[in-house]
Amino acid sequence: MTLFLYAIIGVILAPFAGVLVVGLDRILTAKFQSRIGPPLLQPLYDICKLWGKKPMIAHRFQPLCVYIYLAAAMVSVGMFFAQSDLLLIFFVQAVGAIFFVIGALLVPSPFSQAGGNRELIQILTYEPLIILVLAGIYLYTGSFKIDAIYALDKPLLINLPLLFIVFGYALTIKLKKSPFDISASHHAHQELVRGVLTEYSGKMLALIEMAHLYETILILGLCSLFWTTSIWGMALLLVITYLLEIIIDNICARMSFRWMLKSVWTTGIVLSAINLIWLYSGARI
Amino acid sequence: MSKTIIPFGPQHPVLPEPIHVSLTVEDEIVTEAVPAFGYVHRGLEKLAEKKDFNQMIQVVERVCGICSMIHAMCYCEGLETLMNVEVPRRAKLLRVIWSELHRIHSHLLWLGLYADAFGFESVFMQFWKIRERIMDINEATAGNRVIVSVNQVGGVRRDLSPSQLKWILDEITVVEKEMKSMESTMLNDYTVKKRTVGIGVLTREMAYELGASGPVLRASGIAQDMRQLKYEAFDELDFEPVVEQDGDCYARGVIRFRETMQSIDIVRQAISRLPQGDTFVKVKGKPEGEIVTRVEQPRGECLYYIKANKTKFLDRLRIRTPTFANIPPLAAMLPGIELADVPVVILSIDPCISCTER
Amino acid sequence: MFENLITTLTFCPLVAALACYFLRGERLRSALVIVTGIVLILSAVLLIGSAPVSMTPALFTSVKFKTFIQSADFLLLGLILYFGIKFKNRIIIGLSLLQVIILGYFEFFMTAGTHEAPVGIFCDHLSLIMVLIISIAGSLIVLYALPYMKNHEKHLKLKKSRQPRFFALLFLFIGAMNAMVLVNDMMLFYFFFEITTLCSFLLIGHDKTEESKRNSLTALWINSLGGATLLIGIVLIYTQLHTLDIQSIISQVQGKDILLIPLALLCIAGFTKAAQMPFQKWLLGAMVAPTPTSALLHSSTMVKAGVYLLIRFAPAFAGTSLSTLVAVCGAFTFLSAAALAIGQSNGKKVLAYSTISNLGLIIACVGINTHASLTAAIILLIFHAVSKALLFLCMGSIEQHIGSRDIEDMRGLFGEMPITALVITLGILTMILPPFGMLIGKWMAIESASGNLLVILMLALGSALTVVYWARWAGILMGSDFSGKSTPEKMPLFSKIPLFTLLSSAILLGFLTPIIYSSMILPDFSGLVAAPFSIHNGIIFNNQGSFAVYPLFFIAIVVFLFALFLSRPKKAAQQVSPYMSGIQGKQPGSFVGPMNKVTTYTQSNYYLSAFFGEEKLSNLVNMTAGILILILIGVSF
Amino acid sequence: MPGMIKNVLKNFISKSATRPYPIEVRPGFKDARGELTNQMSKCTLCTLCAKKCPTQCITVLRKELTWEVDPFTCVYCGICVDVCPQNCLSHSTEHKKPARTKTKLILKQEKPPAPEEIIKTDEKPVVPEKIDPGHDYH
Amino acid sequence: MLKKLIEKSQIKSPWIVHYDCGSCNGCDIETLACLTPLYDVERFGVLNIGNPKHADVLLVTGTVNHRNKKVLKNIYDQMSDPKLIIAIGACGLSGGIFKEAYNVVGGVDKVIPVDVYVPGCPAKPEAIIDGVVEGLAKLGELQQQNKTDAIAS
Amino acid sequence: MILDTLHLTKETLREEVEKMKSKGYRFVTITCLEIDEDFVELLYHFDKDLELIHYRMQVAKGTTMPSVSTIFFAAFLVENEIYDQFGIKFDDLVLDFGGTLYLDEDEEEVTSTPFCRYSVKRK
Repeated sequence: MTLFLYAIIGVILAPFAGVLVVGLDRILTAKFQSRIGPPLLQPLYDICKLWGKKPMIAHRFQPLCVYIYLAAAMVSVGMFFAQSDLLLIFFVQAVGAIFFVIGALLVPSPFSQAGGNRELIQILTYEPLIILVLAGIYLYTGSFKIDAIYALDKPLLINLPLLFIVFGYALTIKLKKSPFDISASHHAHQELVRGVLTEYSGKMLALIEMAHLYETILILGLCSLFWTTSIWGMALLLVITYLLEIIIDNICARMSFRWMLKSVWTTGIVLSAINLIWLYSGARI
Repeated sequence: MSKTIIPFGPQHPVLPEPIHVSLTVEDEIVTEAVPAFGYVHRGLEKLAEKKDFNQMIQVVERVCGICSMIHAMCYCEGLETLMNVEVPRRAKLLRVIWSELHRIHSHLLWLGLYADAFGFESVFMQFWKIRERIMDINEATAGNRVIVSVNQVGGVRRDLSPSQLKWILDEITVVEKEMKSMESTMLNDYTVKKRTVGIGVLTREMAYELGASGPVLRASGIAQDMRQLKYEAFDELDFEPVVEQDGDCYARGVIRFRETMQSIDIVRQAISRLPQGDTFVKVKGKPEGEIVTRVEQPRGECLYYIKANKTKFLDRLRIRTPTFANIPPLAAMLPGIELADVPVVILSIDPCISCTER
Repeated sequence: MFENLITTLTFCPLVAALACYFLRGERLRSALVIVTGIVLILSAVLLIGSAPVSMTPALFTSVKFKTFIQSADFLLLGLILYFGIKFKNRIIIGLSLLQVIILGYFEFFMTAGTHEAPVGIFCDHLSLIMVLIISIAGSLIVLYALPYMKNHEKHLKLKKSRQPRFFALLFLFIGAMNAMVLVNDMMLFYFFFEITTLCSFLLIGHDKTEESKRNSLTALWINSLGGATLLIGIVLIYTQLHTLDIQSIISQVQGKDILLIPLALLCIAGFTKAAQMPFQKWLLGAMVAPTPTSALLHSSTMVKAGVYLLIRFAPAFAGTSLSTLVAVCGAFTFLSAAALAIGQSNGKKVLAYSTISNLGLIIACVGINTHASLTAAIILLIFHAVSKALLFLCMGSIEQHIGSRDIEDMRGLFGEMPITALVITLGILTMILPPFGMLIGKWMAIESASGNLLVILMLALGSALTVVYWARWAGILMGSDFSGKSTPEKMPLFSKIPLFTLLSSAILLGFLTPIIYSSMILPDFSGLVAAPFSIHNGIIFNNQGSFAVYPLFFIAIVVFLFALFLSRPKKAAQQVSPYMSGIQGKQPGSFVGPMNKVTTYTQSNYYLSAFFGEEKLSNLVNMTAGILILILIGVSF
Repeated sequence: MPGMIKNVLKNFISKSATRPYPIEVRPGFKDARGELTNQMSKCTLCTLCAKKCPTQCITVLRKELTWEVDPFTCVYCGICVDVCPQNCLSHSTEHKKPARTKTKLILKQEKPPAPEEIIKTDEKPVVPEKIDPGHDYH
Repeated sequence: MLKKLIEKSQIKSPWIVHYDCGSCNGCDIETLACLTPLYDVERFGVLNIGNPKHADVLLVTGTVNHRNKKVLKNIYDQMSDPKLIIAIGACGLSGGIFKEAYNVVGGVDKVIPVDVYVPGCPAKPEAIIDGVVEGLAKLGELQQQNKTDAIAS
Repeated sequence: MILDTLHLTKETLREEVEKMKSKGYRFVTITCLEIDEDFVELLYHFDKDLELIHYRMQVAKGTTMPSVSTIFFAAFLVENEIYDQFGIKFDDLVLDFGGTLYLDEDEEEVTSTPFCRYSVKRK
C-alpha cells in the first residue's frame, strides 16, 4: 500500500520536477550560448498556453494516441516510484513511445511521417542499449527490481561504469538532444520542421509536452539508480550527468540517423559487452 | 516500393527564404529534386520604367538586403562608366570598405545559418554574436544596420572620420580574434566534418560547366573571383582568390570562413590606403548606351546589364545574380544525398532567392 | 472419456478429410467443415483437466497396427520419392531414398521384435496446450477458409473446384498434428512428422503456378532433410537405449554425453520444421499458398511442431553445451529474421519473418533451459499462435480486398475496411505491447536470458527490431483521409467469427496468463523445490522481477476507454489539413508543387535496404547460421 | 568538439552578451536613420523630397500647407534628408515604434515662411563631421 | 485559477513562426537576429517554432505577391486561435519601395488581418521586439475585454 | 557606349553555343530586351578567364527558339524566365515550367508578357 502511495505521489510531483529540470535546462543552454534565456517556469507557461489554444486536430485518432502516450509515461513513472520491475517499467514506457509513433504515422503529412519513421529508428537505437543496461544491473544485483538496487551497499556505478556511458547514449537519444535530435528538435531549424510533433497542436501538444516531462523524470530516475548509497552522491551524479547532456547538446552538430544507428550500436554493444563480460567473470570491485 | 514526396518549402524553418523543392526520397535518399520559384518574384527590373535612374539605386539595394551595398555599387559603377564620371579615389576605397564589411557580415550570417542547417545551434549563436559588431559598424557609419544606402552615382553619400576608422579597425580586430576562436570548430570538429565532408560534391568540371559562381566555384578548385577584374580600388589592394579543391559542403564552408578573414585584411588595407579628398563628384546629364558590369558579391559573381537611352528612365536593367547561377549546380547536387543533408547542401550555395527572382 | 476424446481429435479430422475429398457438394462440404470444426473445438476443450495421462490404447498393441504404420511409412516415403522423380529434384530423391534405406534397415534388421512396445499415448499439459492450439486455431482457420476459398477460386476463374482436395488436406493436417503431439512412440512421431511434411508440400503447391510448384519443392526438400535427421537421430538413440518410448528416452538420456549427437540431430529436425535460420527459405516460399494455408501450416501450427519437438526434449539436454548452442541459434534467428523483416514491404513476408523470428525466441528460451525460460517458451508459443493466426487471416481478407500484399498499399486502410483494419491493428499491438501475452513471454525470456551474454545481446537487438516493423505497420493502417471517415465494411460471417474469436482470445488469454501459468504450465514441472514464478493478486513474480498482469490490464482498459471517449469526433475540434510547408492544396494530403501542379502527397516507410535488405543480409545470415549449426553438431561430439 | 567546449564554457563563466533591450535601451547612434521628422518652421514645401523619394511616401500639399509622410511605407534611405534645400528634414536616432494601425505623420505649417527666408542653396548635403560611437557596444 | 494561469501564459509564451513573404532578406535576418545572443527574445519565452500549427505569432516580412499570398493564407489558416499577426518592414506594411512592381499585391493586410505593424527598412531587431511586445499587450487587452464582455453578458 | 557583340541567328545558335562550349567558355546568362512592337533582342553572354563574349540576335515576338539548356544545363532557368517575361518559348527545355516559373496561371500576368511594353499574349 505504501508503494502505491509512493506511486501516486510520484505521478503528481513528477511534472513539477520536470518543469524545473527543463526550465533549468533552457536557462543553462542559453547561458552556454551567451544568452540570458527564459524564466525558470517557462515550460509551465508553454504547456498552459498550449492548453488554452483552440483545439485543432489533423486526424481523428490522434488524441487517442496522445492520451495513451501520456498515460504510459505516467504509469511508468508511477511504477518507478513503486519500485517495480525495471524491465516492466521499460516495456510500459515503450507503449507510450509506440503510440507516439503511431500518432505521427496516422496523418498523411510528409514531415510527421518522416518524423515517425525516424522516431522508430531512434527507438530501435536506444531500446537494445537500455535492455543491456538492465541486464547488467540484473547480473550485478541478481534482480530486476529497484528495491534490490537500494539494498546494495556500494553504488552501482562502480561496477557498471561502461554501462552508464551506454545509458548516457540512450538518455541523449530519449531526451532528443544533439547529436541525436533527429526525429524532432526543440527548435524549429530542422529539415523535418518538428518531425513527429508537426501535426499536433494546442492541447494535444500540451499533453505531449507533459509526457516529455514525465519521461525526463523517469530517465533521470533511472540514472539516479546508479548511485543509491547516498543522497548526495545521487544528486551529484544527476547534476553532472544532466550538465554533461546540456554541454554535449551544445558542442555537437545534429547527426544523421544512419550514423546514429551504426555508431551507437557499435559503441554501445562493444561497451556493454565489455562491462557484461566483466560482470560474468564474477569480478567485483 | 512507393516513394515519399516531401514538399520542402516555401515556408520551412531551415530555409530562410521561400523556395520550394519537391523532393522525392526513398529511405531518406533523394532520388529526384524539382525546384519551384516565384514566391519572391516582384518584378524589380521592370521598376526601372517607373523610377528614375537615381531612385533605382534604392531599388537595386533591395534586390537583396544582405549584399545591398554591393548591388548598388555594381549599378552605380555601370552608370558612372556610361556617363563618363571619374569617381574620387577616396570614394572608391570607401566603397571597398563598406562592401567588404558587407561580405564579412554576409559570411558570418551564412556560417551561422549553415551551422544551424546541421543542427549546431550554439555555433549559430556564436557567429551571429560576432556579426553584431559589423552590424554596429554599419549603423554607426551609414545609419542603418543592413541596407546602408551609401552609394550614389558619382561616389558615396557618407564619409568616415578618423575616429570612426580607428574604431572600425578595433572592432574588426575583435571580430578576427573571435573568428579564430571558432576556427577549430568550423574546420576540425568531428561532428561538423561528418556532416559536411563528401556531401554535395561538385567536381571542378561540373562546377565550371554548370556555371557555378563565387565560393561554390572556388570550392571546386577554380580560382575565379570578380575582384580580379580590379573594379573600384581593387587594383591597388592585395588579395588572392581563396581556393579549395574538394568541392563538397565542407570546402564551401572553409572558403567562406577564410574569405571572412581575407575581407578583414582587405578592410585593413583599404583603411591604411585611404587618401584625403572628396567622397563624390557631382553628376550631370543622363546616361546613354549599354554596358555590362560585374562585381563579386559574397555569393559570387553578379552581373548587371544596363541599357540607357538618354532619358531619366533606363531602357532595360537586367540583373544576373550569383544565386541565379548557383541554382543549376544545386539541382545537380541534390539527387543522391540524404534528406538530412538537403538543408546543408541548399545552404552551401548560400541561396539568396530574392536575388534570384528579383 | 479421455480415450474417446483422443480418438475424436485424431480420427474425426481424418474422416472429415476423406469426406471432404469425396463429397463434392459445396453446401454439404460447408456443413461438414462447420460440424467438424465445432466437434474438434469442443473435444479439445473437454480434454482440459484430463492431463497428465499416459496410456496405451488397445489398437496400438495390435500387430496389424504396427504393420499398417510400417507400410504407411514406406508409402509416404515412396510418395515423396515419386514427387522427387516427377519434378526431377535430385535432393528430394536422395533424401527420400536415404530415409527408405535407413527405415528399412531399422525396421527389418534392428528392431525386429527385440524391443518392448512403448507407451502409446502420453498427454501432459504441454501436449494439451498443443492440442488446444491445433484444434481451436486450426478449426477457426478452416472455417475462415470457407468464404476465402470461394472468393479465391472466383478470382482464379477455375473451371473445376479444387476445394475438396484443399479441405481434405487441411483436415488431414490437423489430424496428423493432433496425433503427433499426443503419441509417445518415436516411430509414430516420425510418421506423423512426415505426414505434415507431405501435407505442407501439397498445400503450398495448391495453386499449381510455377512459383508455387518451385516453392513447394523447396519446402519438401528442406522438410525431408528434417525427416532424415529425425530418423537418423531416432536410430542412433535406439542403438544406445533400445527404446522408442519418448518419456523413457528423456529420463534415461539426461547426463549421457554420448547421446548428444542424436539429440543434436533431433534439434536440427526441429529447426527445419520451425524454419530456423538457415532453413527459413521454405517458410518464406510457402507464402504463395492461399492464406488459410499460410495461417494454418506456417504460423500457428506446423512450425510449432518443430518447437514442440525441442520443448519436449529440452529436459534431455538441459545444462549441456548443446543446450547453450540451441539458445544461441534461436537468438540468432530471432535477431536476423527481425532484421530481415525490417527490409520488407510485402506484408506476408513480414509476417513470415516475424514468425521465424518469434520461433527463434521460443527456441532461445528452450535452449536456456531453465524452468522459467521453458515457461516463457510455452507462453510465447500460445500467444504467438493466437496472434499470428489472427494476423494472417486479416492479411488474407485485406489481400482479397485490395489486391495487394504490400504494406504501402494498406495506407489508410481504415477508410476502406474499418473492421479489418481495427482488428489487425489490435492484433499487431498484442504482439508488441504489454500487458498482452506476447510481452509477458518476452519479459520472462529476457529475464531468464540475462545470464547469457550472447543471447541477451541478440535478444536486446532483436526485440527493438521487432518493435520497428510492427509499429510502422500499425501506424499506417489506421490512417485514412484526415477526417477519419470510413465506409462500413461487409464481411462474411465465417470471416468474422474466426477473426473476433482470435482477437478476443489474444486479449482475454493475456489477461488469464496467471491462471494459464498456474494450471497449465506449472503442473508439468512437478517435483520442483521452487516454482519458477509465483502468483499473487494477478502479479507474476519471482526473486528477479515481477509483472503486474491484472493491474496493468486494469490500467490499460481504463486508459483505453478513457482515451477513446476523449477522442470521439467532437464538433468543437476544428479539423485542419496536414502541414505542407504552406502550399497545401484544396484536397487534403495534396500540395501545389512545381509548375503549379497539384501533387498528391505519397509516403513510404523506411525499409533501410542498405542495412536490412534481403539480398544484403540473406547470404551473411545463412552463412552464420550454417556455421552455428556446424558448431552445434561439433560440440555434441 | 574540444574547440566548442572551450567556447561554451567561456560563455558560461562570462557575462551574457545580451542587451536587455526593452528594459535597458541603448541610445541610438548619432547618425542612425530613424524616424523621419520635419521642422515645419523651416520647410518651404518645395516638394523636392516628395519628388526624389523612391517610395513616394512623402506628400506635400501646398494648398493645405501640409507635409505628410507615411512612416509605414518609408524605407528610411535618407534621400529626402540629403536633397532638402532647407535642411529641415531629419532622422531621429530612434527607430519608429510599431503600431496597431497604419497612420500617417501629417505636419501642418502655421504660416508660410517669408520669401527672404527661403535660401536657394546649392550646397552639398551635410555630412556629419565627427561621428563618435559614443558608448561601449558590448 | 487555471484560466488565469492560461491567460498569463499566453502572454508569457509566444511561439513564433516566421514567413518570408518575398522580402529582400533584410527583415528576415533582423528577425533571426532577435533570436541570437545580443537580443535573445527567448527572455520573453519566444521560441522560433517554425510550424504554424504550434505557433501563436506569425511574423511576416516582405511584400505579398500573387503566388505567395496563397501560401500566406494557408499558413494563417493552419494557426489556431488565439493568434497574432505581425507584419515587419516597409514591404510587409504597404509594399514599400516595390509597391508599384507588377507582381506585387501590396501589404500583408491585403491578405490576412494584421495586428501589429513594425516599420523600418529593414526593421531593427529592437523594433521587432517592440512589435512582439505590442502584440502581446494587444492580446492582454483582448483578454480583459473578453472578461468584461463575459461579465456584462 | 555599345557592347561589342557577335551576330547570331536562330539557325546558327546551337552550333555556335556548342562551339563556345568546346572552346572552354562558360555560359553566363541570356539577356532579353524589347526593341519595338514586334521584336525582342536576345544577348547571350559567355565567359572565359574573366573575359565576356556577347552574342546578339533579334527575334520576333512569339517565336519559338531552340533551347541551349541541353548544351549548358545552367540555361534552363533563364530561358524559363524569358518565357515568363517576354513570351519567347524555348523548345526542348530540360525543365520546362511552362510559363509558371514566377507567375501563376490564375493571374492576368501569365497570359500577357509583363516585360513587354507592347504586350503580346503568351500561348
